[in-house]
Amino acid sequence: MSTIVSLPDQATAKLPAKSFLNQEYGLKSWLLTGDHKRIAILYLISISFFFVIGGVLAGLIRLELLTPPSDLMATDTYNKVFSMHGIIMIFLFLVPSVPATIGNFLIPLMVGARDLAFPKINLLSWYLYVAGGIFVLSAMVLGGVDTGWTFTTPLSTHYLNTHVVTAAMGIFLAGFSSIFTGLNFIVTVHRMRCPGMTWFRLPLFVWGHYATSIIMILGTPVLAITLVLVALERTMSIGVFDPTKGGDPLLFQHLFWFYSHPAVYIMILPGMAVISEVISTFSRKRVFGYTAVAFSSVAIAVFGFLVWEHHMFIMGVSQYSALVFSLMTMLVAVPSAIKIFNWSMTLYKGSITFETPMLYAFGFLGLFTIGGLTGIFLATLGMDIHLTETYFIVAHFHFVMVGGMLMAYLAGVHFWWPKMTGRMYPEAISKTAAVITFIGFIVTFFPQFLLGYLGMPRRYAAYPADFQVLNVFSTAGASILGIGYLLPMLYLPWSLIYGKIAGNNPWQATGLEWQIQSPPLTENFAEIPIMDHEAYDYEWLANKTQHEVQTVG
Amino acid sequence: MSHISPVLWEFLVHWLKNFAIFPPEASTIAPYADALYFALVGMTVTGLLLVMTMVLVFAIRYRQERHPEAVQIEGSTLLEATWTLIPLGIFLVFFVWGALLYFRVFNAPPNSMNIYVVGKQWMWKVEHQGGQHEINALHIPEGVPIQVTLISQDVFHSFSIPAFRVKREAIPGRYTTVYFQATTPGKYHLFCTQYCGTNHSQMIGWVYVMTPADYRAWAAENTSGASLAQNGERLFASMGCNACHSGNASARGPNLANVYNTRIRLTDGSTVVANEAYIRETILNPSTQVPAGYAPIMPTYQGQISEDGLIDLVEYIKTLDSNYRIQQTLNKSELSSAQASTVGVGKTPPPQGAAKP
Amino acid sequence: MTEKTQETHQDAEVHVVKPPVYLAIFLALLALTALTTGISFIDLGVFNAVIALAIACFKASLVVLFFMHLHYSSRLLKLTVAAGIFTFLLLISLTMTDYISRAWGMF
Amino acid sequence: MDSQSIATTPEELDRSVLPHAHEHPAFLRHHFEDVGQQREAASFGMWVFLLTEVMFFGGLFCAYLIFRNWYHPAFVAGSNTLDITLGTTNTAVLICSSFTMAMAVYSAEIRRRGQLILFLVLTIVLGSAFLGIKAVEYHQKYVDHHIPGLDFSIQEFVHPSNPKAIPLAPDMAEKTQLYFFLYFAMTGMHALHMIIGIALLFIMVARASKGAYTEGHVIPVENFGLYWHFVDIVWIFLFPLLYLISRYR
Ligand code: HEA
Ligand code: HEA
Ligand code: HEC
Ligand code: CUA
Ligand SMILES: [Cu+2]
Repeated sequence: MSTIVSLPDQATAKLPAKSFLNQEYGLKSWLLTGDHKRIAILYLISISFFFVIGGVLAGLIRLELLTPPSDLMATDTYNKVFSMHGIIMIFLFLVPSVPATIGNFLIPLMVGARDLAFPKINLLSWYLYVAGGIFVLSAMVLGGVDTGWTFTTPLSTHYLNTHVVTAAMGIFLAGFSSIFTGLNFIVTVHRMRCPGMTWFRLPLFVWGHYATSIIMILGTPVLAITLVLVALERTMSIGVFDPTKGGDPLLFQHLFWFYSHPAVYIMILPGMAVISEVISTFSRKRVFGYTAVAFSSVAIAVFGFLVWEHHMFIMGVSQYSALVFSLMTMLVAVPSAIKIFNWSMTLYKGSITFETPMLYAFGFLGLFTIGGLTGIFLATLGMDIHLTETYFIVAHFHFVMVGGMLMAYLAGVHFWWPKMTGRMYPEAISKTAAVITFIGFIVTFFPQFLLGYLGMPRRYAAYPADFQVLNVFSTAGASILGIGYLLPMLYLPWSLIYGKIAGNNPWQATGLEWQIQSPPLTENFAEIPIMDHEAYDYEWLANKTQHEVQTVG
Repeated sequence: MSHISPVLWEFLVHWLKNFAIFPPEASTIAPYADALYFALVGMTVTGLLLVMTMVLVFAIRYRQERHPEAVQIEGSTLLEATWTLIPLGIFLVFFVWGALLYFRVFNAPPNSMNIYVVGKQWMWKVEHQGGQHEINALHIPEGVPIQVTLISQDVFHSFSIPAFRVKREAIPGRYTTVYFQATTPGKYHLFCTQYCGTNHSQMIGWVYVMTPADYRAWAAENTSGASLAQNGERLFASMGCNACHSGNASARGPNLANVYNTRIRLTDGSTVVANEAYIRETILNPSTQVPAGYAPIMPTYQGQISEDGLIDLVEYIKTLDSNYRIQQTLNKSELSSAQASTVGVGKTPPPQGAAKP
Repeated sequence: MTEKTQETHQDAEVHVVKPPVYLAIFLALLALTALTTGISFIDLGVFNAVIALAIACFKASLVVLFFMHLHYSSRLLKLTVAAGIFTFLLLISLTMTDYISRAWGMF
Repeated sequence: MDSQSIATTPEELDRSVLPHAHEHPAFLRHHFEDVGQQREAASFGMWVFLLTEVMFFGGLFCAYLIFRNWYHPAFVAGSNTLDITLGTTNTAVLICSSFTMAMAVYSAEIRRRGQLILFLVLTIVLGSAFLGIKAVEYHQKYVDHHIPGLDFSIQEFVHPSNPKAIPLAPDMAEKTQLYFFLYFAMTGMHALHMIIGIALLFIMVARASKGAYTEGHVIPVENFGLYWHFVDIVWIFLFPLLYLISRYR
């Protein structure tokens, strides 16, 4: 039987009369909402705000690095700029990016529930995020922090007089926001699935978020207590992390990275979750090796807890322990490889089209592969000695975080934009933006690998002149990249008013969320659906649409 | 070409002169590191090409115009196993390879010459055995295995010489070591790569690799007149250490002669090798490791001796290799400076396992 | 008197633990507290720590199993608790791989 | 209904009945299908939250373990300054409060309002007693200058007033600061949880007196019980670690 899906012509689509967007009006109806879809939108707006701030800071970093001396700003200003860039981008942008916006919006829809398990906690989580953001912003406005995003002790505890505690408080709050998001997801996935929705009928998007949530609830509290200790140590001049008082600075590193390594998987798993959906949809094909992809998410989450020490290889940890952690790091890289290969195989014998989300997804595949494989460089003990703390690392993590997760985030935003707003984004310009982003990205961050191998240290406001040429490339690339990111920020709001009406299922995708109206009703489903087929079942969809066409026609 | 504006031309020339894409290879470690690097680059390129070919070929062959109806495929256990095991195998090869290199860099051969480096916000203080002190510069002879023993006076710093492909963190409160052997005379970058506060980017300097002859000349010219051990000897007297560690049978503290690098039995029954770390630690926190048979009466010197002073003391105690009375050694402390300056090269006893587990 | 909600959802059966069970556990906890305090006055070398922690674990298990009803709860909840303990042990043990194999005694 | 008839358009929607067809208790939130689902979700959610609490305290336990091994004599000496009578009493008090809390849950389950309120109030009393005793202990530490960062004094450890105690070398005695810092961090964090718990208990008593939990909606009481018992468990570990281990050695 054919799996070609044909839906009624999009041109005839109408915006639904009633949806979660027009259910209620007024600021209050948004700020006190329990609706996961509205909270997702609140998150979307707030993280975009922080992304712009982080992006402007990135622009300042690149401008400063255009020339070797620290001429644009003083060194301590530069230090504050990259610290705030890191803190904002990681804790206020990338960690909540996909889960708190797209995930929040979609997980109930995908498991067939009316809302997340705890709507009020979901709202609380947004408020915590905002409070955290306000703390970080006030730290910035009051004069900034210059610890780097890693808060290395004893520098952060005894040698700086900037607003470390304020920023730490902000991260503490944002951390609890992410704990609550994770908690909500886990409970929802376990307890709110609709009848017939077995674990292996869940879309891979849900699996990815499930794995993410595990890390969120188990890792984040350790960061929280660590930051509390840092704050106490600063205010009371205690010495848990200070060797002159008998403490151990490496203990901080252990506790910090116990969270922050798994956190990098918080920052990639949701992106991978998006990619599964996008690739399947635009090749009209079930994801190759569904179970392998699903389990590799969980494997990444679990193994992710076993490798944190690879950030400390030259910091004086025991060499035997370094061996153990290097080995574990090699193991944790394998599930990512499995995913990449499965996605590539999904294309095989598909029926592929190249809409914007798919372009971003292709970008993800290439850039994440580079970023991930350069992670192997760093996991290789002897190589890490030379590469650590250089621009090689900066390039590595921008490849996985910006080239990987940010691309996936943009793919996701474009992919579900019609579902969230009921309108299409403009296709041609968005494709251009995707291509610009890709080119800009390569020009910005590829030279940094070379810089890193040359030995240029990270977090340098001034650098020897030998490194200039590559830095100029990088800055030039960042300008292109900035345009690439600016475009969606312009045309997406534009499309809210002028975009084409999307209709229920513009991509002819199989997910439950596409079978309901867009934008959805406040209660999501008129009646709780019953799941009677696997995820990505295009036969089912073709069947259903035929049936629909008949009844309509 | 002639139409290019002169300003732009200047600019381009300046650029191209400053264009480097590969660091010089100037130590015995560098070729090993580069070999590993190129192998890894090879892996990345292969992996990337593999993925890109799959994606591009499929994207072109199975685009909707050519292939309007997708063929649904469940998956394949065989393929899953392939792309689990092959990357795993490759990664494991790199794990072993990298581990070998790591142990090579961090464990110096026994005949290395030891140089102390103290990091502080924001400079590197280098102390050679012969009493040469340098700031933000390191002069070393080529072809001699060198072990740098690092410590920080305040926050984490990181001692990085890209041309040698080595780097090691200087940690407050603890010695770490790194080993290299320079191969080509020249001038190389020395960086602090661990973020350490405001002037982190100014904590840079140069490594000068010299021929052994040049190095000897430099060392003779630049010595401060007293070797580290001699400074330590003075400090030993002025801090009152010899009041208890006089070497007499009646002394309240243990005799320190020949203590270095021996196994010490502690009161709690465990044993410990008296390496640099141990000596430093007993001076600062004497009661954490009390040798069997002694009461923990030694006062702590935490906060009274700088890291440089500690290094001097450690060096002094290391050289106490016979059982003579300490008072006597104090009398003959006026060694000639020329003698002192040669102490360094290849003659010091191997500093065993300052960072060994 | 057992309140039984008549819903259809899977394993939603609510087990009401009876006061005698609570009382027994309560008394056991008090007794164990007395025991552990008593033992701490006897010098047993390393076993002081071992015994104290063993008793603490036992007490904690009693609380979790009966006061917190885990004994009567679904597999999922048991698994959740196991996951928590597991990750906690990971944090401790993997950090210890560093501390134990660093230079003798002192870091 | 099969999945092909998921309402896709507003027209279809109008045909389907939006309000739930059958009667539900008032406390059932709209997005749950039935009471059972809500109950399971709530208790599972609570357990997951407790997981994060485990990891939260986990960081402190990890630090404690490491420094205890490094500075064993200091930790022994520090531990010996704690009042074991108060500590044991407090443990007993907390266990009692756990028991009354368990009974409160039971009372809610069998729908006895008066009994529920009684047990909740008892829990408040016992919890406050715990905090009171803790305050006495903290005050003692203040008097002894054993609060790190607050003109801490090592006098007691270098020249112990108790002739049986072994004096520490000054450098080791300094390390008792670490012990006391961890002592205050851990018990303080624990006390903070107790304070939050007691505040919640007051709210629950107020609502219980209006009959909130005895109409079948026992989830809040049950979940609070889980929280309270968890706090008890933390103390069950803190007590031996801080007070008991190698007490007299
Ligand atoms: C989204 C975030 C993210 C992700 C997903 C990763 C993924 C990985 N990272 Fe990265 N990492 C960071 C973010 C991330 N990292 C950050 C922010 C830092 C710096 C922190 C700081 O200091 O500020 C960092 C630092 C960092 C270090 C520390 C370097 C140092 O400080 O010295 C190490 C070391 O091991 C490392 C390793 C890895 C590895 C092995 C992976 C693996 O998970 C990657 C797995 C993926 C693949 C391997 C690609 C897919 C594979 C294939 C397609 C197979 C190819 C085919 C063949 C081999 C035939 N990373
Ligand atoms: C999600 C995470 C994330 C993201 C998206 C980015 C995005 C970018 N980052 Fe960042 N970066 C980090 C996370 C991230 N970074 C972290 C964690 C660090 C380490 C910090 C530390 O060391 O502590 C770091 C450090 C870091 C450095 C190293 C600083 C140093 O070590 O000295 C550099 C240098 O080039 C850099 C550059 C960039 C650039 C060019 C982008 C670009 O992709 C950004 C492009 C986006 C925009 C430009 C915004 C969109 C455009 C507009 C809103 C228009 C207006 C723009 C302008 C006026 C310029 N980043
Ligand atoms: C009050 C007497 C006294 C003074 C002063 C003193 N020590 Fe000691 N030292 C001791 C005693 C007693 C021990 C053994 C017990 C211990 O480690 O506390 C010891 C142990 C040592 C050890 C370890 C020796 C071994 O065999 O393990 C070293 C090294 C040492 N001292 C160096 C020094 C130095 C350097 C100074 C001066 C800066 C110094 N001491 C000052 C009494 C003293
Ligand atoms: Cu010292 Cu950076
Ligand atoms: Cu990592």
